[in-house]
Amino acid sequence: ACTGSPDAGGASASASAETQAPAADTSGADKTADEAGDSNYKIAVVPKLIGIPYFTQTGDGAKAAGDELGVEVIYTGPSKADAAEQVKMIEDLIAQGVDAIAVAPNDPAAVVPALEKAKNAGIVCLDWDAPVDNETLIDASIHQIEDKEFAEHSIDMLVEAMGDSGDYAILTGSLSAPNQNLWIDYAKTYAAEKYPNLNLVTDPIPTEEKQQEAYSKTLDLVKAYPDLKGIVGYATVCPLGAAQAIREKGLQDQIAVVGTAVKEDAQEFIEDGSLDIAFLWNTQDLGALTVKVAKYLLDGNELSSDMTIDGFPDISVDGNVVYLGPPEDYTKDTYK
Amino acid sequence: MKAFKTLKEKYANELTLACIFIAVFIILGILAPDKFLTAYNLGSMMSQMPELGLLSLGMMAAILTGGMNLSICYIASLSGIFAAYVLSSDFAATNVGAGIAAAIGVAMLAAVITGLINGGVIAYIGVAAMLVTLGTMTLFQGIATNITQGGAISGFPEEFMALGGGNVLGIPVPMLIYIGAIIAAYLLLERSAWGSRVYMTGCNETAARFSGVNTKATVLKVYIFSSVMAAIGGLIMISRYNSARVDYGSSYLMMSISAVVLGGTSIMGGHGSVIGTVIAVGIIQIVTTGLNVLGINRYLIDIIIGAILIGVLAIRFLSKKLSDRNLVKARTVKADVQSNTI
Amino acid sequence: MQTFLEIDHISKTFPGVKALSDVHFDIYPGEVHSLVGENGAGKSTLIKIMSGVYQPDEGGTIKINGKETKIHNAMDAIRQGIAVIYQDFSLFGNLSVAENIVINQMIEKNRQVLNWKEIRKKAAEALRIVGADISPSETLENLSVAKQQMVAIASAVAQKAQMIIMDEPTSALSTTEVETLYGIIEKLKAENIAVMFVSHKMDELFRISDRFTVFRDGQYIKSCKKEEIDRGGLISLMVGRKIEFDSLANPVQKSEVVLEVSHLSKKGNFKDISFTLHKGEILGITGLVGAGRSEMVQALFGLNRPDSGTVKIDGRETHIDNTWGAVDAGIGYIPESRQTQGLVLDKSVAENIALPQLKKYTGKFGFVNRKKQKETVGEWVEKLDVRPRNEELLAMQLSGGNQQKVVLAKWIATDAKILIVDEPTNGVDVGAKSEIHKILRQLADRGTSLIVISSELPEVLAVSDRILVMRRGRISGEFVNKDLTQELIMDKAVVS
Amino acid sequence: MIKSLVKKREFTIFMIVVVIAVVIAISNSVFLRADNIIDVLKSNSVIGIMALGMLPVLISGGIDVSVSSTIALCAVISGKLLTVSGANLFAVLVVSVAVGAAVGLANGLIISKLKISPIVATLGTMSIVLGAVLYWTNGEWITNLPEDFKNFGTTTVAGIPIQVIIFAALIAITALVLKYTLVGRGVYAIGGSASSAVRVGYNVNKIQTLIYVFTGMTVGLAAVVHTSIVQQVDPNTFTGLEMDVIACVVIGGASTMGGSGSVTGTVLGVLLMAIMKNGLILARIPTYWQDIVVGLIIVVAVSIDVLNRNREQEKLVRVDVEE
Ligand SMILES: Nc1ncnc2c1ncn2[C@@H]1O[C@H](COP(=O)(O)OP(=O)(O)OP(=O)(O)O)[C@@H](O)[C@H]1O
Ligand SMILES: Nc1ncnc2c1ncn2[C@@H]1O[C@H](COP(=O)(O)OP(=O)(O)OP(=O)(O)O)[C@@H](O)[C@H]1O
Ligand SMILES: [Mg+2]
Ligand SMILES: [Mg+2]
Repeated sequence: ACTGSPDAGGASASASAETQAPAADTSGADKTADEAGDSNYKIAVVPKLIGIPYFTQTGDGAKAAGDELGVEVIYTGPSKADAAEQVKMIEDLIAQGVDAIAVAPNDPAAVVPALEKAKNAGIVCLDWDAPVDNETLIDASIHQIEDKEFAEHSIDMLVEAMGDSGDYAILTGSLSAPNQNLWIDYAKTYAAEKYPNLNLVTDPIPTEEKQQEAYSKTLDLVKAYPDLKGIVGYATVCPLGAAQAIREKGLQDQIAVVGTAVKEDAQEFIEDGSLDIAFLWNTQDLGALTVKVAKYLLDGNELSSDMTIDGFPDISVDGNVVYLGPPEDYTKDTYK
Repeated sequence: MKAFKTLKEKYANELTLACIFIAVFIILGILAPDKFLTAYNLGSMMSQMPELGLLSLGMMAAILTGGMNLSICYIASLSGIFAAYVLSSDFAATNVGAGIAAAIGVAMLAAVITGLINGGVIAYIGVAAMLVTLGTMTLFQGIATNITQGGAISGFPEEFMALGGGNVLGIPVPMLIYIGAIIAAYLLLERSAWGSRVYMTGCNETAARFSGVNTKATVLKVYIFSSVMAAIGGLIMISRYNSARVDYGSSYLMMSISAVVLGGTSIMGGHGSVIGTVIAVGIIQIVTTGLNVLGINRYLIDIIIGAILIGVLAIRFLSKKLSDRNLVKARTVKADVQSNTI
Repeated sequence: MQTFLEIDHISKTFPGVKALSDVHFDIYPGEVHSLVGENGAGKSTLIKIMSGVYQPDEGGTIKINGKETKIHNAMDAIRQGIAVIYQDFSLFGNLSVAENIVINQMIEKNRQVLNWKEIRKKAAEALRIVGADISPSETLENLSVAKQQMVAIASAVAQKAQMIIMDEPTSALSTTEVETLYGIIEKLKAENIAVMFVSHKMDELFRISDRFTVFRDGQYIKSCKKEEIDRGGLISLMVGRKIEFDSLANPVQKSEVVLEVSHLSKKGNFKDISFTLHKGEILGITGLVGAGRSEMVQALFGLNRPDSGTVKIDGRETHIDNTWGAVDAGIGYIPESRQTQGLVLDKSVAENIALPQLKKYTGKFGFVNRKKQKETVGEWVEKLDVRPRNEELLAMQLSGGNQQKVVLAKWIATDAKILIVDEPTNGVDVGAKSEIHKILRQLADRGTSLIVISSELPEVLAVSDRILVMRRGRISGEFVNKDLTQELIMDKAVVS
Repeated sequence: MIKSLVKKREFTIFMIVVVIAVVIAISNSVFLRADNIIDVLKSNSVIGIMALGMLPVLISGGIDVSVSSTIALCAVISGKLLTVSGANLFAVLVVSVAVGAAVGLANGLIISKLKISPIVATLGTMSIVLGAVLYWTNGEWITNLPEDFKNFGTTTVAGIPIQVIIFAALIAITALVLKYTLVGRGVYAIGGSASSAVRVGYNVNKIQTLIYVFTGMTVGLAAVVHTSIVQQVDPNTFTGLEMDVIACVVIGGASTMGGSGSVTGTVLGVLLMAIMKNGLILARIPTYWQDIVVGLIIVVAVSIDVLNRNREQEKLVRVDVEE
């Protein structure tokens, strides 16, 4: 049993969706009941880690939404992308007595026991940026985008930049980053069947989430694989580091670089052609949507495919999953 | 009275730490009685502490010999991963008890092997511990990444969750395991013959060897001990996070070293106490949790921890200096009295 | 005539120990003034005060050339013209011999940029003066204890000081080096340099000193000219009682052979060593420093693996390739360097004594019986009269001689059946020395077989039943200790 | 001549570097191409510079784990200076080095005056400084550095990148200081025996403080060099860097117990790590095996080094035996 008393544990463990759901909205209900009048909830938004641009921006979005809705948003996370640290933060947040916790899990399974504690404490649980692998536990799951779709999009962009045949390599933040691994798997299979002439030269190259590493690894790559025609990077530092190496070697025309990057950071490289296409969902929106859905649930509402969140016209809902919408592509035109 | 006084001298450092611990605890209690002092929070702190605690005990043993174990975090995750493979196997699914037992066995086996690698190269080849474990840190990480392909292993039998999440008489199981480990560590390091060999070897390896101490075996065992502590920590982690991954607890390395030195263990080896380390871990735990609960910015917490580290050691140094001076003063006075009477 | 240095009412208190109380000392240029006293009398402490390593308690004055001064740190002392040869050398094992010799001059002259050619030249010169053949470029830690001592001497002499303090400079040396040292001291006197000399060896004290000052338990007892006093008088001043030196040799042939070494060789260490050791016998091994005695016995103790030859214990051939193996085989070794090999300096006397025989105090679950340990240790501290008699003190806080007693205690306590003792009274005071000799003899009478290495011929003659002489790694002579003279032995020891 | 070379402590590690280099070169000739070697040197100049700064610390028996935080601080400050105030390169360099020196001074004083063991002191400053940096910047990158600075970053002299030249210059300086100055020898003396160093008249506290100030200054320099390569400042990018740096120095033969260590060795250590990283991809070793390979090479390399040294010690003649 994962929780205080075995029976409670048993319940939460064997809980089916039905027994779970009422639990969820009653808890939501009491909240609204006893906090009637001042609906200022405490919503905790926990990123994988703090202090990197991507999660700083999602944080800005979340806080902005908080001000807009008049709820208190606590945006805090570990200073390293370490599941252990993250679980501790969640446990401490429960102690702090928040009304909702939205977590971007460093590991889909690791946070489950902690979230079960949260559930038992009557806290509304959401995940965002990456899914927690326990639907019964999660009241709402905010996906920036459908992973498979995103992975396939990245390959399409690569092909658009390098053509549909030739050698390409993959850069990733770290070999143990779950959602990047997920994308890479989808991408590899998709590329294999849709573009048979694409040739992945080696396993994904890890870059310790550091632009410096992406830069020097790319320098090595282009020498190790002289026929390399494309590089796709799946962490926001990768395309930038790669582009920088390409620019330095003056290979803009031989080698195409695409990948996920924050709009502002990508600008200079895209403008000088060393980075061909960057794509990412709107990071602020992701944070904002998370907070707004949390509030929506705290107010006692149920998720439904016809629900509306103001400011987010084109969200789609499927079960307890809320999709932010298609990613934005950044090309030369973007910065015109 | 006298006994108490000698006790006070002997454990001056531990007493200081204990006072700090209590002081911090009280302050936090006053600042956030409704959050910090809740049964829930105390419970969650008790289930959080063992991870760092066990790694710190393992680190301490290595540091006692004048060494260091930089690979300790990856020993924890590697043994956790091996255990996870057993736990997620069909075998464990069908017959749970045996599965869990096997998993623990496998983790311990991994611990012994990693310990033999570290200890063997350090003791029998004579390479500086820092260097060896620097290498094995990368090596073990590499192995863990390789066999998991960077992914997570999950799907353990419910019963295994008890290890990290269960309670006995309201005390979290991890805490109970931790207490057991503390007692074991105390008996082994501070009461057993091997323990005193460890301390003496840590102070002066040559003299120990010239005294017929099998310093090689002594050091080898230290690194096995270190690995075992790490592995227990690893088991608790995978149970708490009901999955295993290479980077679990990777942020504990510097923290465990800090805890050990904060606990009064000399980095040159040969001096330090289990209880000191334990209290130091406690201090770090309540400070981080307390400030988290108060909603203090994560970075400020890092700053505060750093400040505590330096502050405590500064106090330790200054107070020692002071007490020495007083001792000398007392002596001089006494001496004068005598010379007058003569 | 004007004293070079004059000290009055100086006291020094350490946490736990009052090392000096209200002592007086003065020395004239061109004088050799010996400071004598038992172990722990406070000699080294006074020296460290003169050289700025320790600060004395308040009150008390230090005058140099008549002017009152304070010596805040080593630099002050060096600037005031005081050079020191410390009891524990205070050299740098990781640096070259040359650098060890010249470094303090460089600092004194505050030469920020170094000229290595010059440094090597100076060092070679200094080594020549002290007549030591050591390569200036050798790394110090590769040198023998004895050679390190010569380096320390060379460094002090090279300093061109007005006063040189020598704290037991001969304890690691043997006859020939000692003679050269005496020569150096004569030269220094001629150059009107004051020499403060500390030693426990009576004959050398009376040979070179002009004046004595006696300390006892940190108190100033008396100063007097050499002419005014004889050995007995000096000793009783130091110890406060009489001490008799009768030979303890007992050269009757013993039957039972416990140790038989045949044709033991190791390249660059020793060659073709063969000898036997009988039950209850004391076998003395002497020779010039560098003869390889320690290397040889260290081979018996598993510290130094021989290339060829056999070792039989109780008739059974035994291979000993590590120290714990040696201990199991019933062999104990008391090394010559107590600072690094003999003791764990920053652990308590008790822990040090207990270390080699922890097994004895260990129950079947591997836990140490503290009470039993404390008792036994207490006994030995008592028996060997370690002062101060407090087994909780750190070994570091003991005086040189008392440290040596602790090393002895820890090995005697193991009741090994073969005990190898390398320079056992190195730096031990007269009183203690005769006690140690008695203890060694008692051990032999109780059936322990001892090998005693000593560079001090009087000592070898005093304790040994048989005497081996080593020269350049080989055994060059063997004597039964009956009507032997130092000359007979030296003749075999020196390289012809 | 050759003999004395072989005797040198660094010889083993040198041979290991050579062997690995040969292996890589065989598996991929690109390795020996000038542009590759230059790339390797350039991208490792930062670690190299910091390793040279770490060397005296280790020789003196200390350690400084705060360098990774200090370089973050220096990089952020130089970045802000460059973008916000558009200060010129030289001013930025001076400020960055000064900031590094300040942190070093703090370390030095804590260690020498409060007698807090180096690893503790620097662990403390490590988390304080990094905490402060991230609290201040919130991890925000500093991009869009001024053009002239970017140009500086890509400057080459006779085809050699400016960063490599700075590294080389520092090698020379460090070597000279350690061998030919009183302070330099003091560093070794303190490492050999601090108490003896006091007795021969060294001002040990002062030298210790200087050592950490020097380290801080090299870190300040490294910060600017790093920024000039990456052309952007990411405060988070330096975490764990201290280990890489220390690894290079100790693999280069510096003892963590103090007393030994040399510039030659350190440079070899840097090269070993550098060509391994570079070679892994050139030799097309699958990524999931790279850490394993690196780990094994480190352990094996240092073991061989030690075994050789032990053999030397055994062979050492202690007594001139009469044959
Ligand atoms: N660092 C220290 N801390 C505490 N006590 C000390 C320290 N150094 C010396 N003592 C004590 O001071 C006293 C004098 O020591 P000192 O070394 O001066 O004796 P000594 O005359 O040199 O003896 P020996 O002839 O054996 O060298 C001894 O009782 C010793 O225990
Ligand atoms: N390279 C070395 N490393 C460690 N110890 C050494 C080394 N060289 C010599 N020694 C030690 O120094 C001493 C050297 O012995 P030495 O050359 O003085 O001959 P000896 O006959 O043992 O001299 P002594 O009269 O000092 O016993 C021995 O104790 C030896 O163990
Ligand atoms: Mg003395
Ligand atoms: Mg010897």
